[in-house]
Amino acid sequence: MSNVDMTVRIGGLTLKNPVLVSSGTFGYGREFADFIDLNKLGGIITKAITPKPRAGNPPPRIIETPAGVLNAIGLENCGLDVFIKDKLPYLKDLSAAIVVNVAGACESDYVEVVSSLSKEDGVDAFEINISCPNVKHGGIEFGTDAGRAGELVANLRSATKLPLIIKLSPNVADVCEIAAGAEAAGADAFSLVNTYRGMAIDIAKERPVLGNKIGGLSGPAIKPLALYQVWKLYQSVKLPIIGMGGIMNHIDAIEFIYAGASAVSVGTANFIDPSASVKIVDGLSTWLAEKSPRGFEYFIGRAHRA
Amino acid sequence: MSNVDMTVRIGGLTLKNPVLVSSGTFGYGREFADFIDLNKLGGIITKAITPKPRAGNPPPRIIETPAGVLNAIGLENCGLDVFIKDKLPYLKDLSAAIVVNVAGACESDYVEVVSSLSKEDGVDAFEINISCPNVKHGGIEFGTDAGRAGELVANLRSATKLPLIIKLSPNVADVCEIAAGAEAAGADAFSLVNTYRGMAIDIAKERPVLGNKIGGLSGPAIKPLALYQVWKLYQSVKLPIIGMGGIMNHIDAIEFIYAGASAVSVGTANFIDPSASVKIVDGLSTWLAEKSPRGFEYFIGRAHRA
Amino acid sequence: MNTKKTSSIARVIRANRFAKECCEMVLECPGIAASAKPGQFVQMKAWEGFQPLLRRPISIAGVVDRSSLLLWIRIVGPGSRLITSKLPGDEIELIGPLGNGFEPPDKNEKVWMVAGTLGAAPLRFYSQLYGAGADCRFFYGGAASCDMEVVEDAEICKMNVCATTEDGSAGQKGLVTDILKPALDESPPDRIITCGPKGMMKAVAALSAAAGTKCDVSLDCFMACGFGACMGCAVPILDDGGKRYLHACSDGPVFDSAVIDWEAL
Amino acid sequence: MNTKKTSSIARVIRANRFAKECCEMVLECPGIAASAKPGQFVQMKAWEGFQPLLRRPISIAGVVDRSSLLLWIRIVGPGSRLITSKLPGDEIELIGPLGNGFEPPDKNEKVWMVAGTLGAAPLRFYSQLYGAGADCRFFYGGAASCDMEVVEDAEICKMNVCATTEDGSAGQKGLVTDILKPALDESPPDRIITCGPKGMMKAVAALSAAAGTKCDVSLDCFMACGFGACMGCAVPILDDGGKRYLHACSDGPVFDSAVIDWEAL
Ligand SMILES: Cc1cc2nc3c(=O)[nH]c(=O)nc-3n(C[C@H](O)[C@H](O)[C@H](O)COP(=O)(O)OP(=O)(O)OC[C@H]3O[C@@H](n4cnc5c(N)ncnc54)[C@H](O)[C@@H]3O)c2cc1C
Ligand SMILES: Cc1cc2nc3c(=O)[nH]c(=O)nc-3n(C[C@H](O)[C@H](O)[C@H](O)COP(=O)(O)OP(=O)(O)OC[C@H]3O[C@@H](n4cnc5c(N)ncnc54)[C@H](O)[C@@H]3O)c2cc1C
Ligand SMILES: Cc1cc2nc3c(=O)[nH]c(=O)nc-3n(C[C@H](O)[C@H](O)[C@H](O)COP(=O)(O)O)c2cc1C
Ligand SMILES: Cc1cc2nc3c(=O)[nH]c(=O)nc-3n(C[C@H](O)[C@H](O)[C@H](O)COP(=O)(O)O)c2cc1C
Ligand code: FES
Ligand code: FES
Repeated sequence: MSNVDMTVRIGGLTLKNPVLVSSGTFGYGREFADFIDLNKLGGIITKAITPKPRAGNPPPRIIETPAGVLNAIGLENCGLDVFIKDKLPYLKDLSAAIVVNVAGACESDYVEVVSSLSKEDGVDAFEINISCPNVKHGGIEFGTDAGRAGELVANLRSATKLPLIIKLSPNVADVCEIAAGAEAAGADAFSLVNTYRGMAIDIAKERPVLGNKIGGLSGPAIKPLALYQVWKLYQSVKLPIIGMGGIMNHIDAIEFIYAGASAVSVGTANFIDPSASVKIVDGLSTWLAEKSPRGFEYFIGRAHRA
Repeated sequence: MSNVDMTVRIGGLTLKNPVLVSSGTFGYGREFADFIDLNKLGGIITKAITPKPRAGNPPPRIIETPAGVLNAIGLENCGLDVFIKDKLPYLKDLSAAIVVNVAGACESDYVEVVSSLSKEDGVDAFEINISCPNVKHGGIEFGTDAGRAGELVANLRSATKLPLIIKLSPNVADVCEIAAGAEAAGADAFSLVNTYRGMAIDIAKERPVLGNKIGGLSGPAIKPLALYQVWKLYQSVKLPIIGMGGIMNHIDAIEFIYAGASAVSVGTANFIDPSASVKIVDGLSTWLAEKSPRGFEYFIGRAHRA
Repeated sequence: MNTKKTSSIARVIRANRFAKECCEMVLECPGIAASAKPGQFVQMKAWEGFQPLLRRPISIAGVVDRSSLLLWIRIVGPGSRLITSKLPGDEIELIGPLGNGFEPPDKNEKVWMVAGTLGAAPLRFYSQLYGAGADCRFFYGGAASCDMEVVEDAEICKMNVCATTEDGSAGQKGLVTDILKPALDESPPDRIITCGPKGMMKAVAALSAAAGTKCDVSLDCFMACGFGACMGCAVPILDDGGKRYLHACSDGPVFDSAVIDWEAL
Repeated sequence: MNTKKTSSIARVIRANRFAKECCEMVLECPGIAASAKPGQFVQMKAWEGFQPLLRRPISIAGVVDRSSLLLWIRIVGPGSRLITSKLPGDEIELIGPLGNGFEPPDKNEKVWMVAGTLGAAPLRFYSQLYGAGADCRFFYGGAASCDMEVVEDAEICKMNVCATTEDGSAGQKGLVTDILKPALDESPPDRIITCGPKGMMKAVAALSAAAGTKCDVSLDCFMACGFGACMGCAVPILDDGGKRYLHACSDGPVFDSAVIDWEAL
């Protein structure tokens, strides 16, 4: 691996390289410590944290589809207190940026998590999940309404000085509208995409396969769709974008960067190869070394110039 | 193949079996005549017809993605006059229902095609394409605005007595809103999904792969998403639904029927196996024979009852 | 889970078909072989690309020559077909050892085993590692005589085997619980460990509960990551305080059958 | 296109590696073999499932024993790898014959051929079917000496072959157009038929146009259906009336080079 500078700034957040791992696909980080050196990552985005622990949805929660994974975890998480007590101490000692994904059923849930964690050492930024398709009140009502998204962001803005990354839902007619609301209200960056709503039916049982009936699709199947969303958002906002959706290798990551992402996040790929994220860091680093003397920034949104 | 009754009514349209072939994936029908007996199909949906011939988008127009196909044909078609003169005479002699897919840049385009073809022999229904993602004015502005969709349908309603099947775009926050507008305005049925907006980037050329930059995703990759759209629409409208999106075999077709489709349409699968549609007819027929004495109707939307 | 999990490339040493659509594989993988415990599993990938997308979990059925893993795999779909199509010399990607595994027997603890077809795999490993002998009863249920090759395995043969087949083509005709019940009625052991189809394990758990015998089950449920990162493999737990789930890959796959909410599973 | 297209299952008779990463295959397929014309192609699928999703177009390089197809396939990605991994006795799904094919030579028409590596395939078939002999000039461009196996083919050897390689490791060093140009300057034929990389064909078309020689090119472009149903394989055509496209699979793959809008291709 070559020693190029891949530092990138996402709002107020500085990443030593543009590769993060996606919320819900990387547990609380430590689960991957046996497999990879977590300090090689640009950042770790935690599983969604809610004020209280959540049990999540009934099984089955996850199934395979052609080149995709359909999940309906239902925001199962340990809750704010356990996160602070048991998970954060470990994460805080890592050199990877720690981004806490925040979800809630109502505005005060988000505010509670964000303000509590802003007082803790070790959190570098928040990813505000207004796009979970798998729970009734998982924030997606904020993610599909520009006005409510703006209000939520404004409230969170006054609750923290840390960077607010707004995670957008692709399950909308126009992601840019929602983004505009959030941008005006003081967001620092966007991440997208969250999963696409989907389902599967068990024809023997004559019912949906997932316990929750409906789930969210991720993985290579959605890569063309996710890339388009990043491309489109890049044309409409000034804020930096963290791109994700089906990134399996560094070539996919470069596609997202060319589409307009300042950083990428690796999700489903972590299940298939626990070291996928680190391989992508290495792949990008080699790629960038070959492109020298051009620096990383040069390539962000490059495909728009063609 | 067993001899079960698979007749199904879609609005005023009677199909001898619930299997159609999707617009844009089956040319003008005749292209498949060497491979299959077209009379075995429930219906044939033609390539989109516009008043004037359209050249379509610059190449490349079609690429593969994981378990999917990304296309940006750009509504290339022979235009109304050539269709009437060269294509319809052949189609008219088939026993499969002939559904003409209609597209346009403005309302009058749609009205022109629908009223002209209503005077011709051989057209059994129209599929109104308000969901083409691949041309600037391909009707998607109607497909993403409930008011405009309603107006368009009302106008077409007065232009024809033939069944109007409204083809919905999945590139919206809520397909049901658009459908409600069309239902109120006199639509007879819905078909969905059209393709999902997506793209791919050629990292060597540093530009989008498709000549049109953006395309629409079809194939197995989108099946979970399409199934969800049909499921959701079934809960909100009374009109019959033609389900499509990634149907490759009769099992997939049954999933759509359980989700709420009264008929299914086979698209991308035609490219991979020109006899896919007929195999699905046979597969459904065998399946239904095994379910006897229950008739086909019993299974439509079955998974909602679980 | 105290053993370090590793990601390895294992070389196929042996791959033989047995029973009906089953394959016995021996994979050279010293790291995992050295630390694996009975009941633990590996996540396998033996293909390029996305078809299928996820790795496949397979129980460790034993360790061969201290450095290799023995696996028993039934071909049920694309993943198991691709894995079992590998030939000696080919390589397979593995992560493991994963999961908690079965508790070793306490001194003098009397442990019985109940297996449904390839559910015998982790129990075989238990016998191999902890030296179950002729005083250990091994109840086995298969569908037909072709499933009997499992109980011809040398490690399993050492135990006191009672077998049934559903069609009666070998062993006693019926379900494994048909022979387990009278045995339990007569003199229950300290613990039962079981692995097999869900319905079977549920029935075994009920019989054990009725007999007052502790019963540990090894659950098979769909997994994405295999090591606690995705929360995909939820196992519903009986809890007064409402719904609660554990995770098959990290809290299990072995659970005390008494904590499982079998109705919701 | 007047030949009926069929969907067939072809049995592999032979599959031999040659040149660099190329495979010569003979597939038993009497229906297509009986009606195929040089320049026509088949759409092939030699895998289950969706990886890759679409069939792959391959030119017919000849007919063997009247009932089999000869194909020359370069391994460039997953589709060609899976097709060429088939062994004698295996089956491959085919549809064909597809496309228009090259016009047969008129009586006394002097036709030259210009090929880039496996672009030689349809030209070989042309020679086989229409009996091009030593008076037919065959210009060939390869990258390196390993590409020379193509011109060792018995059918191609019958012609008057001039070969180049880019690295000069065999034949003359340079591009095929370097030898075509002086030959055209000396005495142009009635027609050139060519198949190879786009850049090469574009250059050949330009040289032919300059020499006033008709030039038919066989275009390689990405295809979905292969028989005119998807409009995916658009070929931009020079037309005063604005943009216009033909379709490589049904109007082509053979086109008069003069009608093609090479800049937009
Ligand atoms: C802890 C554990 C240990 C296992 N040990 C063994 C073993 O020793 N021998 C053996 O033959 N099988 C074992 N299995 C089951 C094995 O994982 C599945 O049979 C295999 O994954 C099926 O994959 P497939 O692609 O061949 O079939 P598919 O067509 O994908 O599936 C066939 C069936 O297997 C189920 N399945 C598919 N993928 C998974 C998955 N990732 N996790 C769980 N179930 C899945 C499906 O729900 C379906 O019912 C074990 C499963 C678990 C969870
Ligand atoms: C009419 C025609 C005749 C051909 N004849 C031959 C032949 O005789 N021998 C031979 O080796 N090759 C031939 N090709 C090219 C061959 O189709 C591609 O090399 C093959 O499809 C690549 O598939 P892949 O999965 O191996 O590689 P991929 O990884 O899919 O692609 C590698 C390259 O091939 C191109 N390609 C992929 N799929 C297609 C497709 N469906 N159509 C066209 N290009 C594609 C891609 O754009 C890419 O540049 C022909 C193509 C056409 C259109
Ligand atoms: C099992 C699973 C759980 C997820 N949980 C969350 C979550 O808690 N919060 C969130 O914002 N996104 C969650 N996601 C979405 C991912 O973070 C990511 O946006 C999505 O999977 C697309 O990326 P991918 O295709 O690389 O996986 C989850 C995805 C998966 C597959
Ligand atoms: C190459 C191609 C061309 C298409 N052209 C049209 C069209 O002209 N009109 C239309 O309504 N839909 C068109 N579609 C969309 C299909 O009719 C169908 O809605 C979509 O492909 C999803 O189904 P599938 O996944 O089975 O292909 C086209 C799709 C493809 C792949
Ligand atoms: S499979 Fe991912 S948590 Fe168990
Ligand atoms: S490949 Fe479909 S029209 Fe040519």
